[in-house]
Amino acid sequence: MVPLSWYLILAAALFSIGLFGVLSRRNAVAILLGIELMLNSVNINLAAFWRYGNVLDMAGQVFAIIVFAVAAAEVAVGLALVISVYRKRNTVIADDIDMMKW
Amino acid sequence: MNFIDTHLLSLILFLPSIAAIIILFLPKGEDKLTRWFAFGASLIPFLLSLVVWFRFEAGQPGFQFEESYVWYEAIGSSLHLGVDGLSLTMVLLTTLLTPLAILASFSISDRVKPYMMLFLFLETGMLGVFLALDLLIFFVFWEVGLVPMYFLINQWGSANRNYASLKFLIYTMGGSLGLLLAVQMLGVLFGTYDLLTLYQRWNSLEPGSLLLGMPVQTVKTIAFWAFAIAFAIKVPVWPFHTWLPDAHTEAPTAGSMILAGVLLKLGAYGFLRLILPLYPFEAKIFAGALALLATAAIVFGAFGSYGQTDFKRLVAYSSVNHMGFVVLGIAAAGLASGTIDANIALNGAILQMFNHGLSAAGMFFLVGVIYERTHTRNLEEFGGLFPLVPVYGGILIFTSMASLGLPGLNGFISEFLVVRGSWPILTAYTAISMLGLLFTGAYILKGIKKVLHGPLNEHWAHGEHKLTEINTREVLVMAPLMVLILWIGLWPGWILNVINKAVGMLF
Amino acid sequence: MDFPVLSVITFTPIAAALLILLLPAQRKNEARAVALAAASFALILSFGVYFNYDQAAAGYQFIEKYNWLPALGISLHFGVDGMSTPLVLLTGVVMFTGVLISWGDDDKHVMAGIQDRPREFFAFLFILASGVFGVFVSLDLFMLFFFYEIAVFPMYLLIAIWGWIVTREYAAMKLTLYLFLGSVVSLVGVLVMYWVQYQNTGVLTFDMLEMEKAGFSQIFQNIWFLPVFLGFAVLGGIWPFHNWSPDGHVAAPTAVSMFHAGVLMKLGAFAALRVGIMLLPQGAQSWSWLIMTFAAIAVVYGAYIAFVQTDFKYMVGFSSVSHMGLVMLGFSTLNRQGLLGAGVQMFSHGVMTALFFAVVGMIYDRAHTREIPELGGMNKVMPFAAIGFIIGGLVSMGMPGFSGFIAEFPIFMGVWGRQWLVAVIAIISIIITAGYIMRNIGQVFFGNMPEKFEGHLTDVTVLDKIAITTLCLFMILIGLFPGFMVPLVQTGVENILRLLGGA
Amino acid sequence: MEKIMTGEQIIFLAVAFFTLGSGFMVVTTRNLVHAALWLVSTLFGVAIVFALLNAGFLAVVQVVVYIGAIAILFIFAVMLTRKDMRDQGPQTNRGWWVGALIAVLVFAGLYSLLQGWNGLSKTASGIPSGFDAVAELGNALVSPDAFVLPFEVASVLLVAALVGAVYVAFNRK
Amino acid sequence: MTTEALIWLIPLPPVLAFFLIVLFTNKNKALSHGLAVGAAFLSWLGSMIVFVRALGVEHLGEHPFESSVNWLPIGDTWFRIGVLIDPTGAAVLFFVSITIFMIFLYSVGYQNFGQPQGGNDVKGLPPHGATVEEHGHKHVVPSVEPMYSRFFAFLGLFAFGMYVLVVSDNLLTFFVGWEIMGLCSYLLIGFWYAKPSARDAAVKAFMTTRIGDVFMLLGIAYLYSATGTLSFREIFTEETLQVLATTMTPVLGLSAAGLIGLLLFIGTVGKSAQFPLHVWLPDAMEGPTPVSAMIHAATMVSAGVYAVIRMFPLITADFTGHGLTTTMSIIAFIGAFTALFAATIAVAQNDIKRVLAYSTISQLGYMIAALGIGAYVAAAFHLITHAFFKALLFLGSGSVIHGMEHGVLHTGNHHVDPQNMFNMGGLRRKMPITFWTFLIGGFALSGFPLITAGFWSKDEILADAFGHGHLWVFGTLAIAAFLTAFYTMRQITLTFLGEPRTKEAEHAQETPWTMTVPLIILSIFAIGYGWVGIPEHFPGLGGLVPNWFHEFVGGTLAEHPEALAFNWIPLITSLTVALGGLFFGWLVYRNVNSVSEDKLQIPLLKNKYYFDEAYDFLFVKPAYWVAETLVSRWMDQGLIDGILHIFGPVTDKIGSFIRKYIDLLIVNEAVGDGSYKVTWWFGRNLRTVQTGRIQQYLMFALFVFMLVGAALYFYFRYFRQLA
Repeated sequence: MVPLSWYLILAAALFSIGLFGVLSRRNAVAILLGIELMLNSVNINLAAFWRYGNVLDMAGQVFAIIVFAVAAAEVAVGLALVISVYRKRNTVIADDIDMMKW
Repeated sequence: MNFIDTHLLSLILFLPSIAAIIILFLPKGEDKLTRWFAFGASLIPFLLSLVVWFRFEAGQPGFQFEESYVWYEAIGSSLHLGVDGLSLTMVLLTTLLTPLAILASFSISDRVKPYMMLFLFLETGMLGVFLALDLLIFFVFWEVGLVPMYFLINQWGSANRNYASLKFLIYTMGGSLGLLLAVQMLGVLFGTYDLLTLYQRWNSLEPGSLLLGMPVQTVKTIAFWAFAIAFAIKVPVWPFHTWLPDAHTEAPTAGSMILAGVLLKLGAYGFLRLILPLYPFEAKIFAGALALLATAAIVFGAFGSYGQTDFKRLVAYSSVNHMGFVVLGIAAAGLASGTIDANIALNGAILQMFNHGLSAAGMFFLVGVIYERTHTRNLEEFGGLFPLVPVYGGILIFTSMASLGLPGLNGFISEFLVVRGSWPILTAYTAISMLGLLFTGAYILKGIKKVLHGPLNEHWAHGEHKLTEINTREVLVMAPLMVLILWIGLWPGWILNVINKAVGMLF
Repeated sequence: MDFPVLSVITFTPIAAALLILLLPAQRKNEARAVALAAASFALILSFGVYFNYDQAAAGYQFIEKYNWLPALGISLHFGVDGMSTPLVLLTGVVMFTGVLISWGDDDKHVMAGIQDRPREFFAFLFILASGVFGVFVSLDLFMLFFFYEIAVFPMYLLIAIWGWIVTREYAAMKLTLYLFLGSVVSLVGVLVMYWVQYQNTGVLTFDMLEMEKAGFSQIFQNIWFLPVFLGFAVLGGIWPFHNWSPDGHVAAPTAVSMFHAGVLMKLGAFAALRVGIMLLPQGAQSWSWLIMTFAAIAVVYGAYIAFVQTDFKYMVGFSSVSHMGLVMLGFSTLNRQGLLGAGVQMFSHGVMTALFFAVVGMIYDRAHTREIPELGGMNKVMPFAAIGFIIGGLVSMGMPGFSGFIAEFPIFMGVWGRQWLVAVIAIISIIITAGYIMRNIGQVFFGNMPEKFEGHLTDVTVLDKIAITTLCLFMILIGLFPGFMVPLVQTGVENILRLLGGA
Repeated sequence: MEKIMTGEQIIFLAVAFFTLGSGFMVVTTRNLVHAALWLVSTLFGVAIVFALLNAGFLAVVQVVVYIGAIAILFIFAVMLTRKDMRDQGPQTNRGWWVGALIAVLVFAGLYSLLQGWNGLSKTASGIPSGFDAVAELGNALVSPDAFVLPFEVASVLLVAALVGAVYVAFNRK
Repeated sequence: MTTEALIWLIPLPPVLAFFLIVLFTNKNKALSHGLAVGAAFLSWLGSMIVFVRALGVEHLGEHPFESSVNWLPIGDTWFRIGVLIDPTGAAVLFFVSITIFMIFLYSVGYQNFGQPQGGNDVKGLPPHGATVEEHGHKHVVPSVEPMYSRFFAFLGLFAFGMYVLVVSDNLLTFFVGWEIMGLCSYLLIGFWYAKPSARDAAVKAFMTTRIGDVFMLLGIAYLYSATGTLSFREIFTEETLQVLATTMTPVLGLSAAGLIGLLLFIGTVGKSAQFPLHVWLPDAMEGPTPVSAMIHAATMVSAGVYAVIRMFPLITADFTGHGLTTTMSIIAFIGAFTALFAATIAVAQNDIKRVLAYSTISQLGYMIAALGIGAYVAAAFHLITHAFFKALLFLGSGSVIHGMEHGVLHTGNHHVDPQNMFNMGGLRRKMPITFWTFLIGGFALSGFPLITAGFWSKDEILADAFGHGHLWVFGTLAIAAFLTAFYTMRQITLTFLGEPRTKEAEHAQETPWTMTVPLIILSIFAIGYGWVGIPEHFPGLGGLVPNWFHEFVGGTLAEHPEALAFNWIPLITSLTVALGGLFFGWLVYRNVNSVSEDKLQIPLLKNKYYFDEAYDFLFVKPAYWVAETLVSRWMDQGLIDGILHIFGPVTDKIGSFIRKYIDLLIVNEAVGDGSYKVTWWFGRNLRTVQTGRIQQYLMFALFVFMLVGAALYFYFRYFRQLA
């Protein structure tokens, strides 16, 4: 049998990879990709805990579902933002998008 | 009628103010109406005070016609009114002079309404001081009197009025700061401002005890000076007198009349009503200093007056000189209170207050009369006016002689009594003050000489400058004063009797 | 009475503010009308409160209590006592007159009153007013603080938007910083009190009456009195935290200056009294010397600075520093006369300084300068304003016969009871005040009018006259008949003395 | 007994490596289109993991929603913003090593936390017979005493996101 | 009517006249002088009645007419004023009333009543005469005084003052009358106020006498406080005087009585123009002549002496009979000195009235000296006789001047001074009545033996001085007497004898009856009044008529002064000095025709020993300096106001200091803007953190998060376990 820890480590690794992507990519779309990875790692955890915990309690799966929904929404909005930004400033390079600078 | 009987004093006190408020609602531009209304209104208090005068029993001790109303009970002060011989005399003087002053200012044509209102308020202010039997009320009216006077000088005065009025106000207020503090202290100590209570409780503090962390004597001494300086400035005693020539000179005629006639008396009255009863001991100790200042006032006042070339300033300084005698008498009384000499001195002082009220008011009015016609007060520009204005000249000489202290006129009686009273007590000072008396003659004669006598200054003889004779209204103003001057000079008994009894009972 | 008068008074302005905001922007006059109606209504109600207060019964009256956040023991607890009733009346009066003099006139060329967006102006002004009312009437510490902040924040906008163009940002920011700093400090204190109260009694409540009953330990009071008192007192313009107020006065538009000096500063003093002295009496006793020192300094210091000001409004501003110093002085004596005087002084100074600023504003609107040397001869064009200012001046120099004397005299008596030396020092201010007041009256109203003004100055409007008259009436009324207000204040004082343990 | 790997474990390891590998490519490859494709493969790996966990429904949803919708969405976005992808500048920003460091640290932290936890070695219990995970899931999602509220919230969120996305990306011309 | 009531009434008519004239009749000349003269007549009548009744009373000294009423309430008692007529009073009243009446009458003529109104006359100047048209040719006649009525009003007031003084029974009302006269002398001397000289003379007179009055007032105050009364009768009781005499004062070792006496005497010095306060009297000649007569003969100056006579018992309270007290010797010295000193000045004066003025001073010195040596009766006697003949002389000189003015008007040469004796001469023919009366007056003044009143009174003084052994007084007075006779004769010679020296003198003419009648009447008294006081033991004449005056007036005193034994020496002396003086005077001046020929025009004497200049330098100028410079400018405006004016700027300085260096600098910067600035500075410098790059934010957040997380982890991991 596969021990729980393997799943968790897998999730952690995937999370870190995603994080690296978020932190280091210049392209906004790429950053979003990294975020997707992280979300997925979370989902792995949820599923794993469902399976290894009380199976009758569906909380794990339910939350995974909800994460899907959130992810979908996030992507939709995120990409929409990217596109509109692209329209306005003609770039998707995160470093160039610094209107928040004071 | 019964109401009037029971509220005589408060009526006398407040009628002028009420009249003033009514004036506020008189139609605009009706100067004539305003003047006459003010005049009539100011006559009522005079009549009432005459009623008081005749109903007053001189022989009976204590205060009469007392009234007391709740005013500021939170700090133990009430509107407590009452008269004795001392205050009654002053009340009579005030209510007499105010109508005359108003009559005298009929020639004012600029902003008559506020002028008359201020005047009536002023009367209330002065009367309040004389009628108050409550220390706080005393102080209140003491200060209130300043305001109308300030504006009378500041608004209707002559060239240098801003300086003069500000000096007058600030100086007097500054002087009464100490008084204010002392009054507060008394209030804190005893929780009441009722004079009659204060008299005995303040004096019944045993000397050894501590007060505010200081020996009672120290406190009393300080308080004494606080009082004394406030009053000394008002009197004014040398060297606090310099506000007076300016204020008098710049004030409108009627203003000077009241200023000299009544306002100065407030200070002297303060000495008599508050200092002597409250600080008999300190009065005895510091009488010497007081007498010194008084003598200085007499002498320097006379010299100062002699040195003026401005007719009005000359008369103003004469006030310093004359009020000096009042203070001298008070000092003597303070030194040897209870003795017959002290009583005589006080009689003299109080009578002198009254007399100076008459003669000084008269003098200022006469100066005003000629100033209104010539628009100059410079003695050098007059000269030989007698043939142009014989009647005026006669009146001027008469009044001057009263102010000079000519026997047979009122001034002499009071000055003699003061001298007589203070001679055995303050011999040296009295002797020195004679120098002042001498120069009183000098400056009076100088005034007459420069104005009436000598070669006629043709400038006033004809043309548009032609000097016109004093008119009926002005004569009417002078008439009561002259009658009283002569009457008191010939038979002072009628008024001195009241004063004398009061003095006998008070001190 | 069943009618919840206090809450009605308190919320009338806010309601009016909302109503005004609902009006379309260009309907200026309607906005003004609504404002005036609301103000008059509040004034009438506050009169009702004033005259229906039962002095015999004393204590807190017209009490209303609604739960607000029971879990934390916060309730909408209203009630007035002898101290706050006059202040409620004061607020009503100032509000009324403030609306009158900022009425504005779109037709005339004279820039009187508020013409730029009066709608928003009145709205903010009324939010402020609600806050002020709230502070005066609430018996719940949290509510008091709540209204306190409500009263403070519109100030920023009112000054920054409608203020004097030159310094308004600076002044508004300064004011806000000061006041919020102060209120933060006192907020900490308040919360600590709340917590300690809970520790002691196990009851979670902000109700001040409860707190009074429970009381705090000596040491706690000694520690926390200063932060609480000073924190509030900043708004009372206590030295050395007074500097926001003259700048604020100067920058603020007339009506706001009136509110500011007339009412807002009382807010600070009142809160300091309510929370600082009444809840922490022992603390007050052990620190009164410090407060007295500050106050005494403020009195003389303010007077001196006012003496040298050439800007009319600055002069008035510093004069109110000096006069608020007297209020603090009265508090610091902690004895009957002193507190009594302070209570009356709060009202008296409120009316007086409101009048001052009103007149100064009228002059500025016409002459477009506040430099005293450049002014002169104003009594020729606006005699009514001149009379008003003169009466105000007499009040401020403590001339007997006016409310100022009635207020200052007992204060000094109180100081005598405590420390005579302070009285001697502080009394200097009176003469200095007389000096600058009289000097400036002489210059501004009776001096020679510069020819640049000749001809094109207009008299004050009828509304202005009404406002001036109203204010003057109060000062004279109290001056002549202290009975009009003193006994009322006295009931409040008795209560405080009881808390101070008959001190 | 000596440890020998079961087939299941082997499968897991394979899937895990596949997933991580393609994930790594996602964040490292230069060409964004490729990155999007690598993402698809990663997602697919995750779907297999779900399957291994007997979460069939999740696996299906993963494939349908993610690969079918999201990934495609990404590719569109890439296309739309393609223009400046032509330049072959560095695809990582100057601070990329910091990111890497942080990522490693995070992994280490998580790993150490896991080490400190005693529930790691527990194994999964068997699935009770007649247990229909999908039906249970359905009930759980819609039953008022379970997760109907979060479910609704999520749906609201979706709608909001939809509207928002349209609004933001809507081209006003 | 009882005598007392009558006495009360005596002073009233003149004062009533005064008021009536001032208030009503001053437009009508006839009515005015009618009132005045009538009033004078009434008072005279009353005085006569009183006098006669007084004669009828035995021992009037012990039981004088007196009555008094309450006046001032003092403490529990009243100060009473009233009237008192004792022998001295009666005698004085007698001559006062007569002279006053005469002078009133005389004034009518002197002020040219009935003459036309002068065309260019102005009020305040002597009339210049009027041009009238008489049968054809114009000529100038004297014109009536423009202020005719006023003159009589003043005279009336003056008379009132004098009567009050005479009849009053106490020092206070005495002083009242005294001062009223002072005022009137001021008004009358300055009657022609438009003349600067007259104006200044008036002020000078008033001020100089006031110096004395001030001291007198002190004396009164002292006396009052010492005895508690001012009534003569109460003061002059044995015990009171005893007390006063025994109580000592720090001043000069004088007794109270002495000091009071001295103070009162200074009053007299002023009033009676004794040295050193004599300077005002000659200048007082600026007034119309009747005024001079009034002031210098009849009343005011006599009042001074009368005061001393009244106070005689007090002054001599500690006088044991031999060895004068300090006070008395001072009085005696001043009197004697003045007598001589004034006489020396008189000889060098050319103004007819000034001569008389100085002779008055000198004669008053006589009386004062007499009183100083205790010759009470003699002094009173000389006072009265002198009053008569000096009034006579003044009126006579007035008549002369009037005549001369007539001449001046006739010639129209107004540069001729009608008062300068060197412009006269030979007037005896032009104006005989004036001449004879003046001669009588002059002889009386010189003490022409036996027939003139002056002889008897003067002789008595000399006799007293000699008899009581005050030889230096005696000597001085003798010399003075000689000089008196000398300058009197000089005056007569220059004025009446010889030939007219000017055309004006030729055209002088006799004056109207209103002026001559008084001269005649007075001259009768000037002769006759001497006979009532002839000493018993006088050889020949003694005892023909009883020495009534001595009996009567002496009765005033408590102990009756005994009559002196007769002695030849003083008699011889007085004879020689009188006759010798007259003779020399005639001898020297009988043919002196111009000032230049006069040997006695010594500047020192002409300029009255430069007293005016000296006083001006010593007192007047310093007074002005003190008043204008010291007090007004330096002390009041400089010092006191200076100090006051400091306050404003000081307040300003303090205020601006506080504002600048404390309020703005410390309070504002430190507490106010300071805090704001600090905040701002931090924000400014921290803002670089805000790159606006999401990823950096994120990194930062995570970094911190991990740190915190790690910290928490290890905390819970280890420390919790230890706990």
